[in-house]
Amino acid sequence: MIDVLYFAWVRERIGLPKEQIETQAATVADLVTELIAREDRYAAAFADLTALRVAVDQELSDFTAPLAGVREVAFFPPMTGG
Amino acid sequence: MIDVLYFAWVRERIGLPKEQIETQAATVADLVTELIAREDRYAAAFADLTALRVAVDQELSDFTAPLAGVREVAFFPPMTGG
Amino acid sequence: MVDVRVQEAAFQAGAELEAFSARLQNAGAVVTFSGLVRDDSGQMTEMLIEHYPGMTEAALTKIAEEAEDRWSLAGVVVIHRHGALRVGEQIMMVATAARHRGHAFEAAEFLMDYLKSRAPFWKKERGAAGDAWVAAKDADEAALDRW
Amino acid sequence: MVDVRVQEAAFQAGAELEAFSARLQNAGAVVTFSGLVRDDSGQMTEMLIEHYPGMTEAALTKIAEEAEDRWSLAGVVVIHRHGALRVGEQIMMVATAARHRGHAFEAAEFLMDYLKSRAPFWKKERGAAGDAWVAAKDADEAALDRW
Repeated sequence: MIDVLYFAWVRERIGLPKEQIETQAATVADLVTELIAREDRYAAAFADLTALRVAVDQELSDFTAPLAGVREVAFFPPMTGG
Repeated sequence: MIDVLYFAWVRERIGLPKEQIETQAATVADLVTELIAREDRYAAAFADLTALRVAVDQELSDFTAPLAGVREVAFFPPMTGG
Repeated sequence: MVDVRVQEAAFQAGAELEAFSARLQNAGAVVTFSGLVRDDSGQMTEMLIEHYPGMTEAALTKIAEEAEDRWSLAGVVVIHRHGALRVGEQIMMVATAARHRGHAFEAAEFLMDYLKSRAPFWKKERGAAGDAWVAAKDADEAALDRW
Repeated sequence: MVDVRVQEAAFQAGAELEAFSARLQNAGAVVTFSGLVRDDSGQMTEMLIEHYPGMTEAALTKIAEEAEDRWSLAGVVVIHRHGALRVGEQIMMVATAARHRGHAFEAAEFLMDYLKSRAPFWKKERGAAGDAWVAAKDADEAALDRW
């Protein structure tokens, strides 16, 4: 079980901020493929991966990151703080 | 008559902050030559002109500046504000 | 001294600057940056700032500690708000203190460049014409290259 | 808006930052630099700042107006004290406001570089071992080259 978090317009498109997902995905990219296959709202959110950033266990990472031992994955657009 | 002002260690070496000087000097450099000829304290203050800066009528200038029409000349070391 | 705060509450940059300066030991140079909510369209009613609790604090602390080491800072403050803000309100500030001005300036610019692109905040403008997420600027990402 | 003050009286950088920010119209970025009296030798009892009345105000105003034009600033403040100051006291500050942070940072650094080498102030350290004029640094003069 992995906690998957969504922020900003990714959260809005998917319709929730957080969910627990049972997955055997080996990498973040594999998890995204699983999610896209689930429902249109995921397909809409993950339509352009170049517009997305990913954090693995609260550290900025990328779609090739392995998921073994990971507790939390977050998807969001590029940050706009400051 | 020109007002001549001295600041920082130039003021201390010459022993006064300001004086009025009757001069026919054509340039700042000529004025300095006249002052050096007057007394040792001027010679001490103007011993190394590369260590001095000059302002003519309250604008940074240099030793070649003409004195025609000038009301105020100031001599001081490089500035150290801030 | 690294002081990182992520908060919904308003703060006063001036009061923070005074408190920071008073805590310093023999640092001659203090630089602050403060960001205010700006309304470019003339239509904004409020700005909503979303963040990633937990990761935000960790990311800001990491950036602040890196700046402290790299420029031998006497102190660093980073404060960033989340939630709903009105035009003209303080969004965030950074303050840096060093012996010499060059270090304080560089560290503050470094903090801002990293904060803009590496700290998990997202801004949304709410206005008469609807809501819109603020898009990231390529220039903000490119600004990291100089460090 | 250019606000230049040369004064003997103490001031609070924090209060100045608050007042400056409150006066701004839609400027997103505010940068301040404040300089505090630093005691490098551990021997200083006070710092004496001499200036050239009349020329000082004119030189600071000219530098501030040049910065305002060049970086399209929404506002500039320059405050510089003269007279006797103790360790830890505020010597001076500059504040700049612009729409974008790069302009506010650059303008503040420009102001500091010019103020250090072109505004007629001289600092003397008074200490247990006697008095000593602070020597100008080649680095401060060289810093002007980048503008």
